[in-house]
Amino acid sequence: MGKIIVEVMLKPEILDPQGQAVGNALPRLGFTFAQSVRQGKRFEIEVVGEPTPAMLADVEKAAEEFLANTVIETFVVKVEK
Amino acid sequence: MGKIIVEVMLKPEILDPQGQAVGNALPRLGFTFAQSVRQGKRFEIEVVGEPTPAMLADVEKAAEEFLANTVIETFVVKVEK
Amino acid sequence: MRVGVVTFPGTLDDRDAARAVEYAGAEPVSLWHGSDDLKHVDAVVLPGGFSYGDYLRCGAISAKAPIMKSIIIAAEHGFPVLGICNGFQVLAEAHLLPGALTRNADMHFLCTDQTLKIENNSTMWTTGFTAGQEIVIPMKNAEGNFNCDDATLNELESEGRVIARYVGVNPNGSRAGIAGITNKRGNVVGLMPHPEHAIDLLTGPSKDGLTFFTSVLNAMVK
Amino acid sequence: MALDTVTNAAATPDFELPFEQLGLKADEYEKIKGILGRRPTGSELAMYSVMWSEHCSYKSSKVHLKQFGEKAPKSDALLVGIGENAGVVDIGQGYAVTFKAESHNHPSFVEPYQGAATGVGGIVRDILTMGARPIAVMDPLRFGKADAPDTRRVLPGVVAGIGGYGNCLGLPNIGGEIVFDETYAGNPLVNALCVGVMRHEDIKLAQAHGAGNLVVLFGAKTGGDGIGGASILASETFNTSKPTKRPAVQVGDPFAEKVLIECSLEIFAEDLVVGIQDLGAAGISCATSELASAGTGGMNVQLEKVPLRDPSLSPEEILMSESQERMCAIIEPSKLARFMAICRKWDVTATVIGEVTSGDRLNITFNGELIVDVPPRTVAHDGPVLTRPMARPDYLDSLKPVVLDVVETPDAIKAAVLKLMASPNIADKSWVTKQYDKYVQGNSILAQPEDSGMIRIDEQTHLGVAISTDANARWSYLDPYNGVKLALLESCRNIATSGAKPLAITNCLNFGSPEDPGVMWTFAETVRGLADICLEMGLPVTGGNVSFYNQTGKVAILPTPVVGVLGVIEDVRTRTSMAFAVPGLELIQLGNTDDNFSGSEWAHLHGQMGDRAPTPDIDQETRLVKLLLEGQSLFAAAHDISNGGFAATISEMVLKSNIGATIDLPAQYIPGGVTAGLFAETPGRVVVAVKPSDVVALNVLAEKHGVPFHKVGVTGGDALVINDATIPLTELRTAFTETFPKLFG
Ligand SMILES: Nc1ncnc2c1ncn2[C@@H]1O[C@H](COP(=O)(O)OP(=O)(O)O)[C@@H](O)[C@H]1O
Ligand SMILES: [Mg+2]
Repeated sequence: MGKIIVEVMLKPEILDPQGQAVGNALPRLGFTFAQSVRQGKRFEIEVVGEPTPAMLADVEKAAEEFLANTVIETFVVKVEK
Repeated sequence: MGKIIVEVMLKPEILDPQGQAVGNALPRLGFTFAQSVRQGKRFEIEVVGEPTPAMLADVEKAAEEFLANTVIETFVVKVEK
Repeated sequence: MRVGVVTFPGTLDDRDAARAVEYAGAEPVSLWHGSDDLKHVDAVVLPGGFSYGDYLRCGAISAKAPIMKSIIIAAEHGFPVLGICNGFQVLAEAHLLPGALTRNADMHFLCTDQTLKIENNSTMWTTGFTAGQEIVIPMKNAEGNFNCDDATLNELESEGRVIARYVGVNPNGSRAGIAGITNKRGNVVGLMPHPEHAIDLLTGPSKDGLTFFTSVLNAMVK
Repeated sequence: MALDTVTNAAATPDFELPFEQLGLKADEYEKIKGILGRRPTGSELAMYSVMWSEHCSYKSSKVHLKQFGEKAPKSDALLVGIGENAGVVDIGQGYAVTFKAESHNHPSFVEPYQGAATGVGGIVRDILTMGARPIAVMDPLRFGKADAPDTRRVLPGVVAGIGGYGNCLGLPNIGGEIVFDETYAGNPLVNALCVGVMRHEDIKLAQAHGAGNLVVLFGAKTGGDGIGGASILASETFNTSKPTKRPAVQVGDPFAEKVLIECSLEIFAEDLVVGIQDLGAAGISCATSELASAGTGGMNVQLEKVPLRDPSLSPEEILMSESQERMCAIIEPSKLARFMAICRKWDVTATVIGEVTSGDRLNITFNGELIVDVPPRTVAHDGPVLTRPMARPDYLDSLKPVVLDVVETPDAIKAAVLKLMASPNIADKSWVTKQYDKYVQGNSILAQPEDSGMIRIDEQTHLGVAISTDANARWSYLDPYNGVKLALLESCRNIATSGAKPLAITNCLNFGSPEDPGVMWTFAETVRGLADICLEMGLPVTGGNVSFYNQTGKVAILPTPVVGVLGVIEDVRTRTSMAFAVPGLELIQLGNTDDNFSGSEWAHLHGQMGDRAPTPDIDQETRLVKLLLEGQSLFAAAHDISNGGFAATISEMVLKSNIGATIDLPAQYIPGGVTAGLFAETPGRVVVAVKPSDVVALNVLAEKHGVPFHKVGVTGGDALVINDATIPLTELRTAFTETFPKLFG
């Protein structure tokens, strides 16, 4: 069983209401470390056997077309070791 | 500016309707690589200067108490290089 | 008797909950999330809505509000608390109730007239019902899918703490069709559907919801 | 970074600004120079270009829309008319109601969820700005063919966006429309209507009065949203540091808007504002210039004080930014402290960015340097007015009459009704409407799928309002002048069928390119028709919206004038639903059927358009409305006949009631026979259910009002029986309900 990770974040210029709300709440809870918070999605995809380059290309395609909304989001595909 | 990442995923024993929906959609779109998909959250936290151990401890605490709901979720804190 | 209705930023059904409290014959008292003052009310309703926009997790940010600190303490001493929809989510996030409310199985927001079976009529909020009674009240949420681990589920079932279950098709994938639960003591109740929207036939599908509010009144005078 | 200041502009008269990229014509640029007596600065050009755009200046439609003023009927109901953010009408008991529709068509095609969501956000702020609490929304929608792949992308996103934003604001969605037609492929129509209520004395206006009063910006921080044009400026003027990437689409923050609503209402309740304006299209440019030009004096603004989400924004971009969830208020200095306290309570960022002056200029500085010095009126109101060429389109000369097989045998009737009820335009819309909260606020008396949405205004007196939105684009295509009249008449009928009295209207006119003479002619005819019928019926037009350029290449959408009618009902407890509760009721059709199938759903299902829209019979429709209101106490149920004809209406009634009916349509008495009796969409008809003991009374009333009265059947059983065709409710329900889930999951 291999694992492929797809991380999806809003583009930096796009408003991130969720991240903002979290960022505003942290100080109220006494946490002062954050300058700013952005919230995104993380997909853990279990695949059969070791991820092949072909498979990764496929995942890239799926991320591009489906997992991320590239009008407002960017994504990275990683193999989890 | 340093960056700390908090990854939050549902515990394996907790049903993940979002991940499931994605997992079911992929084959319909012609993507056959996925055995199973889990969907979680990814927080990008910008901090001033290099993350210190004290700061990381603080982030751990914030994740434990707030960013994750440990009744159903697990989390990892990472420093982004 | 005075029943507090809490308003968090983004709360929507607070005025509706206050209306239901009035219909039931009690005095609604509006409580503000940012204050820890319970204004000497005899019970509290956490109404529905999208507090903090449902951001992070439904109810997660509100669960940390100053008013919740007072409610948690009071609840541990048997003070009656009803969490409706987002209010239920807040109670779960505040760990006054077990489990969590997650995304509906079909991913969609669902607004519908829902049939429920009342399974526990011994809580402070359900004494007015007969055990096994079926009621119809509105349900409207995107994250009403009750979720918990097996141990919690067994505990809830064995202790009869499931107060209401969905009848017919499971509308959102909730474990064991759970629509509402209570704490061990029966003073804290969380319910996904909206009783405050079923208090007259002009604006709701039934009057069944009113009984939750009259129940707590009777529980108090006793 | 070097600023293009006023001094600098005066010193460099020959510097050419990229006005074409900002959508300005050469003569418009010259006009600006004329107004200023010099070339504009980059910031001034930014303001003029957005404010003089089609969207903000109505440059193509102005010459036609003025008919709404010229032909305006006398009405004491109208408290605030066209021109303000939304019109306001008096509904009695000291209550004022405001309602308006907006389009967010193109953004919803680019990014369906966010486009539709921010569309709702925008119209809700318009209503809030009038001083009203928003109490309900509606969403008339148009999409390409239901089974087209792109419709599968657009529709679910749009619906989720409308629900996601509206539900989060706590606004019940009480109605709308969903229509599919291939001309909307690539041009979906996402119109959103919002209605709000206030007391007369609480009406607010967008005016900056009183020298020394403060200009306060409150709500979300300003980001680089919706400023494609200005970015060009920022990079092409003296601005050396190239701006960072600008968002392709805007993301709405419904939570921020919900908090803004509650915060504003608390501010209004304490009467803390002199004037207020929401920030929508053209953002700060629009708010400041409109507030100033509607006021008595001028205005100074210190632009660097605007709180930014993206610090890299240039002044031009700050002026043009369309970031959502922002408002601009004019406040007396003595009331600032209290204003700020309320904003703090709600965690709303509020900043004083300027003050009202005794002068007559709008002066904007950036870090002390003067970058804008204009007469505000010239920006807000003196935009170009075009008289575009118009020509009756040729297609009108090549229309073909509808030719259809007769539907008469039981088998044919059953098959036809099932086919109609399963067709996307008629099929059950609850896959959509289940995603909308219709209960929140606890005052929803009627909501989809009823003929109109109805909201209780006062819990003690039971006063309420009803709203219906309608458009029949195919009739507007066949005959734009009469098409829009028919839409208005249907909307009024919907209102009266529910038991309310039509009071005022709004509109959202969706058309193709105004540069196409055919489209322009159709638009002109539509406005003429709407203005005429409003005068004839004595209904004031409270406002509206025009959306042009809805077309792909040469193909324009069907002309789609959406009309929204607001009605008043003295006691909501007397409202009439489309569902009947018991068997044994008499079913009566009020109004006659004729044999014109043009523009009907039945013809559409057979790939035909037809050749002539029905002729609106305003007199008969008016009498029908009177009858419906006077006979209200007799009706156990009532449902308007429109899309899909009698067959659709009776099917919707029996399914909602879960009680069958036995219908007898005597072919010989109906022009066009049973086929027309079932499927023709002859206007001016309503089906009502009454107790047998009330039939005579209704008949008498119908004669009094001169409205045709036809017994068509009785309620009861578990099937819809039409002549000798038996359609079990279960079968009918399956056909009706399975279409949307099959199409959209
Ligand atoms: N997009 C929508 N949002 C909310 N309600 C809708 C929508 N589309 C249709 N409806 C509701 O479904 C019902 C039937 O729609 P429609 O056939 O357009 O009604 P009518 O023919 O009376 O205009 C109406 O109550 C309408 O308000
Ligand atoms: Mg209708």
